[in-house]
Amino acid sequence: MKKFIALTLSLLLVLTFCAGCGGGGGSSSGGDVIKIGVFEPASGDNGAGGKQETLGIQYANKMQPTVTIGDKEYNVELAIVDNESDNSKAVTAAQNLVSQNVSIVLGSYGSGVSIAAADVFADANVPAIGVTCTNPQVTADCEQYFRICFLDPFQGTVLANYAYENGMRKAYCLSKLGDDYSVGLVNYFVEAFKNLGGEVVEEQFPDKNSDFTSYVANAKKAGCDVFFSPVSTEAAALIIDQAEAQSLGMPILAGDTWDSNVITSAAKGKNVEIVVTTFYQEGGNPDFDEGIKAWFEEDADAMTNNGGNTDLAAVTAMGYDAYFVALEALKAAGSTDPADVLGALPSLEVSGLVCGDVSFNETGDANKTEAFVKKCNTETGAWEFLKKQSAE
Amino acid sequence: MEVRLNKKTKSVLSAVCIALFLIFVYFGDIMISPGSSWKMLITVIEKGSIYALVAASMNLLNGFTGLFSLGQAGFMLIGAYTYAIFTIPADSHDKVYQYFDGGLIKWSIVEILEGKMGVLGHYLGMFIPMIGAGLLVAVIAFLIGIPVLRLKSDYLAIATLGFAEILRAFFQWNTLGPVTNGSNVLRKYTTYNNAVFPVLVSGICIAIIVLLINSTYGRAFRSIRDDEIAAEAMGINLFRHKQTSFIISSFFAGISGALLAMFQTTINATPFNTVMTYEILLIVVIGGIGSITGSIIGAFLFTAASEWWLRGLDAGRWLGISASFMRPGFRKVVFAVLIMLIVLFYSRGIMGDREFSWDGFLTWCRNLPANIKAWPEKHKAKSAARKEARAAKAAAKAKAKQAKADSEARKASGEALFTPLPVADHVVVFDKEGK
Amino acid sequence: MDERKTVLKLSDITMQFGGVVAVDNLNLEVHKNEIVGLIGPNGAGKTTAFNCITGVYEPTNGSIEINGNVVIENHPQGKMKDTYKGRNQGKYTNTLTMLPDKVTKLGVARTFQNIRLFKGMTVLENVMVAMHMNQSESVFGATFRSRKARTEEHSMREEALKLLKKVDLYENRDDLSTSLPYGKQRHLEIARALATHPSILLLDEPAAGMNPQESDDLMNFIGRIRDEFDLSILMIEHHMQVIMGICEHIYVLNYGGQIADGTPEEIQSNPAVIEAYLGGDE
Amino acid sequence: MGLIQTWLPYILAGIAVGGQYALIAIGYTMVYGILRLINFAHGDVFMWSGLIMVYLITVLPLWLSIILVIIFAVVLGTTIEKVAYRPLRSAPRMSIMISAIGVSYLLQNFALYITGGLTKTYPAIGWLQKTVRIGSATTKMVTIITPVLTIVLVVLLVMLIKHTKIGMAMRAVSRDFETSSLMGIDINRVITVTFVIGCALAAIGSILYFSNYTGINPMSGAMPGLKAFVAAVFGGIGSVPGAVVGAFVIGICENLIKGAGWTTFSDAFTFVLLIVILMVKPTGLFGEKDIDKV
Repeated sequence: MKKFIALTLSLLLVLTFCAGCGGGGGSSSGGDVIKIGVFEPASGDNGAGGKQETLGIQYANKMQPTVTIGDKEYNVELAIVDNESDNSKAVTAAQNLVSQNVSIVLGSYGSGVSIAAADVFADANVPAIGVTCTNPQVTADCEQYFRICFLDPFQGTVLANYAYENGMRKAYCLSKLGDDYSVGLVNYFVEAFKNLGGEVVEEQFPDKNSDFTSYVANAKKAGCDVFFSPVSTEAAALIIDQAEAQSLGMPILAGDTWDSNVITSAAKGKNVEIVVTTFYQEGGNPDFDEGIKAWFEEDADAMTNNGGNTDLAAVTAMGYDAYFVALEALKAAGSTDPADVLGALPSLEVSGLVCGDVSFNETGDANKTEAFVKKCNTETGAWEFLKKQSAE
Repeated sequence: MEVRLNKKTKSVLSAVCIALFLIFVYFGDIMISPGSSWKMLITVIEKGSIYALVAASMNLLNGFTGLFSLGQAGFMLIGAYTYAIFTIPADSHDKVYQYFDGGLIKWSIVEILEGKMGVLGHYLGMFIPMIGAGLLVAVIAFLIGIPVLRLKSDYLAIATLGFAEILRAFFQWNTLGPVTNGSNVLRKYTTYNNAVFPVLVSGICIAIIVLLINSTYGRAFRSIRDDEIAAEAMGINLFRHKQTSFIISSFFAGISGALLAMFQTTINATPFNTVMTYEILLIVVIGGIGSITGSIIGAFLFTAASEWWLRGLDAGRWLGISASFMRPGFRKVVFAVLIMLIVLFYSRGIMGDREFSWDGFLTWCRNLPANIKAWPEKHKAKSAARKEARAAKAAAKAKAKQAKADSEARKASGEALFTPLPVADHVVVFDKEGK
Repeated sequence: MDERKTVLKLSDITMQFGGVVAVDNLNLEVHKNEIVGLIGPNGAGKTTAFNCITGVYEPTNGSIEINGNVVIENHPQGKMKDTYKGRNQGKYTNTLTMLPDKVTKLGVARTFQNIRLFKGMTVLENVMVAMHMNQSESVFGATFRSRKARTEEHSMREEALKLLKKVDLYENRDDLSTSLPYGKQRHLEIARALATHPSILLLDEPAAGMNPQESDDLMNFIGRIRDEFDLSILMIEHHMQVIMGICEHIYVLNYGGQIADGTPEEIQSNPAVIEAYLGGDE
Repeated sequence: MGLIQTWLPYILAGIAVGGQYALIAIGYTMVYGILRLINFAHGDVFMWSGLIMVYLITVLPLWLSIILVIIFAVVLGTTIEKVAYRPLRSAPRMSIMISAIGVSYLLQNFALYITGGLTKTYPAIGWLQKTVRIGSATTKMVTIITPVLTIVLVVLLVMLIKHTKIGMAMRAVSRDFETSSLMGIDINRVITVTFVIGCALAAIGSILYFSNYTGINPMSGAMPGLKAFVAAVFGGIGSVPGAVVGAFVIGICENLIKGAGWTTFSDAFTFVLLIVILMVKPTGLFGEKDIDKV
């Protein structure tokens, strides 16, 4: 009897879902609504960063909820899926977006999931704009993938240059096993740093590791001048903590992921020196800064997703920009059809963004020549702008 | 009322159903536009069929041989990598192995055979590394099995889990980078171009598993599951049979790994962790331990629910209900609660240890209206029985309380505390293993 | 004494768990076509002796011969050397062990004290499992239903059905083994053991839980299968009526040690046995 | 001398993390000893204790938070036992293990929902996180406190098991579940007490562990949990001192391996150790041999 109830129930469930999904998808694609897919992690290793990036997109959507394509005004609806920072979930998540008939996709934070999803977008011929995925492989073989940020070879070189110029000669490089972002960036850094004449020690830590004592000790033992670890913010907080506990005694250098309030709050009041390269410098666009902070203040969910305070992360600003790039692309295409949007992207030039103008080269990457170098002020727990650094 | 069809009718029915399904998947994949939400159905069928295969292979071990092994994700990992490594086209090597100078293996089986035999070579080039993946996994399972299969149930579980973790670290090891690409994703390898491919391959593999289970070896496996000691006393070599089951199960796990690699189009070792094994195990449990039909149903339900139907729970709008507590992560909570409910209240899963049969299905269908009609009566009877049981329990409780109060009172009044234990002339000692 | 061939011989079998001697220097012989009883109070070590014979336990000391060949032999080793409490230490020097499935292949089949049928399988399947070891097809052949696999499967089924007819279980062939009434489960266990083509059958309390009528039937049944299958039988039993009724020779154990052996008449009048069962006067 | 100086930081880290594993491992070993169940959810109880601390400390004083965290862990652990394990007591071994995996899945996903997948920073507990110098190494105060506290707690626990009535009951139940129930021991009470002790120690372990490694996310319990279980197997499951020794061995070895540059395999090593011990001495260092009844 029990079994019978269970079976009927599940049958009912199946039917409702099928009907619900089928009907729902069909109706919302018509009318005056246009869908922009947001392909970001809300959980997993990159959950924190993904959420901050999504916040930027949501804020932009709040500021500019409509777009005029041709002569018609459309309401922009965000279709957000969680790719769980997991390559195997990324494919179905991306498929889910595509099946919701989105015109363009934004994301993802973390390069691995973007690479994994690239084929889905390519198959469906839906354009995607990478916001902060810096691995060159994202756009390299995928005509549908564009991006508005700089690339790892560039960032790695910038970081190496910065380190070398500041008299650091031996670098300890720590990446995470199985994480293509950190492994890739370390690779480019090592290449550039060695070319400059530096020396490196490379190590990797396994998934779910939270004990960084030995890595910090290894760096000290090797007598390095700089601790380079462009890993996820989860690990970053733990590394900072151990660096303080063991008096690391050398600056920690990292890439764009570390430009986050997770780092500043972890470093606040600690005796550590942290330098990062990033896309955006707070204060570069005061209107945007104030606006989004005000939004954080009034929207409790947004505040929580930002990590509980109003400090602004570069990825949020990038998310904001990405949304406007998408709108411009839609306008240029004059249609909501993904294929038309894709056609309009390569020649697109967008100015007036908070992180600088965007135009794409032949692989679909943004033409960026400079990165911002920031240092964490451990007394105030805020980022301080150091300089703009180029790859040359 | 029971329905009994003759063998021929059943075969025809099955063949027609299978053919219809394959045709539906084939044309579905071609004709449904990517923007339609029905496309998701095809995706679910693809992924579901791959998970069905790995769940069936796990069921062969856990449900039919009684070996609680948690190494499935590790075996899939090897399968996925083996397939991917040998099918990356030659001119993509530099891009894929960008940090390892184009890698060690600079050719692709698919390309070589395609050059020689055309389209046939293309598919042959896909099948050979896929079977190779299965065989390699089988060899590794053979080696792992030598020490591990001598362990008892939960030690076996934790040891296989451990091996899967070791394998993962091994595949990400930078020194092996020229082959495995270290921590970086493998991509650009040859994949199938229609969803019917994984469905067909999984279907054939599952059919083989079913044939095995119904053979004399399958009977031997089940006897080991039911009672190891009795099976041994019947002349069944425990270790050899466990090993056989372990190797065959791993072979199919390897094949499903290769299929998963094709489905995902990129492969990285990180997701092949314990969580993945647990998910496969939960599929087996939902479907019913000891039922291949159940594993298949479980795989499709699990994939559909987690990747499609419940997604709305994360987005804040689901079945027309919207609420602020439906934020990212809620889907997984609901899902986990559902699974716990199944584990606790329907511990036999959807199918228990029964398999699908046309007779059973048609009988069930025919009796359905009658059962539905009889349901209120039955329900009433059941709830009455439950009420009675509850009342009896309450009465017993009250009685016990009274007895306790009495004894307290007697104790207080200084009566002797000694009450002789009832003398049992036959003490039944249960088996600790719970066999 | 008995001129018939010895099919099973236990010499000085001692089984010690930690400091407890469960079986102490057991010497026992079973001749061809003989029915031998092994009796003794609870905890006397009878089932342990069975487990030593069938290879479930490795005896601490002593040797076991099946059909004239020594197949199991052991002597105290390692830590046991110093803690060994039994006799005849040093008499045996070899170490021969055998797994239960090998013992069964040599023609020694057994039943269990607490019935151990394969719960998830039908009556017929239970019997067919026991024939698995005699089939020769590989796992591939069996899976893909080679001609050999099909003929073997067919003959296995035929033989199993024939066997079930002989033990009156033919009607129940498609029932789940655990759904059978208790007495029939005992019969099925014996049928399953017979399916391995044994020459020696070890029965562990076959009449446990049976009423006098049922045990009478069982007695006849055991006698019948002995003749029909040309068996030698060693049985543990508490029902004196059964033991005295069919056994030709009886061994009595108490606290692991062997206190008497002989014909039923001898045993019935043996004072040591009476004392063991009824307790002596202090 | 130079050698010790180089390796001191690793050994210190190893001892600290070993002590923390030990506190978790006791829960595993005791539950396994009695129920023959790998309580997969134990690592998640540990993670949840950490998480609750993060939330409690924002509103309550430190001492009260610590007490409440321990109470919370105990309540959570015993509830899991009551809801997910007790109804399945007579079910096959595999079902109850699957139930444990299911609970673990639920706890992790619930934590994911509550935290939104973000790593929470563990509150600084005053002097526990103070930096101290030992010889050539600098480390946190908690590194030194952990082994001392662990040893004290374990000694207390062993005394409890050896000398009290409930301890005697626990030993009896772990030796023979059914017989002791026939002897009139209230099995359910013994099991509850076991879970209470195990979870309380896990909660204390979580305070020490997360003071040292200050980030908590839903998966934080998984790895320490598995390692603690391996430690319990290593020491001989069912044996409390064995689990403690095993935990220290694993903690120290793990850090030495990282120090030697084999960082890729620091986790894999734990499992290699597990498999080696199961091959060579399946009962672990201090375990007793189990004899099958036929």
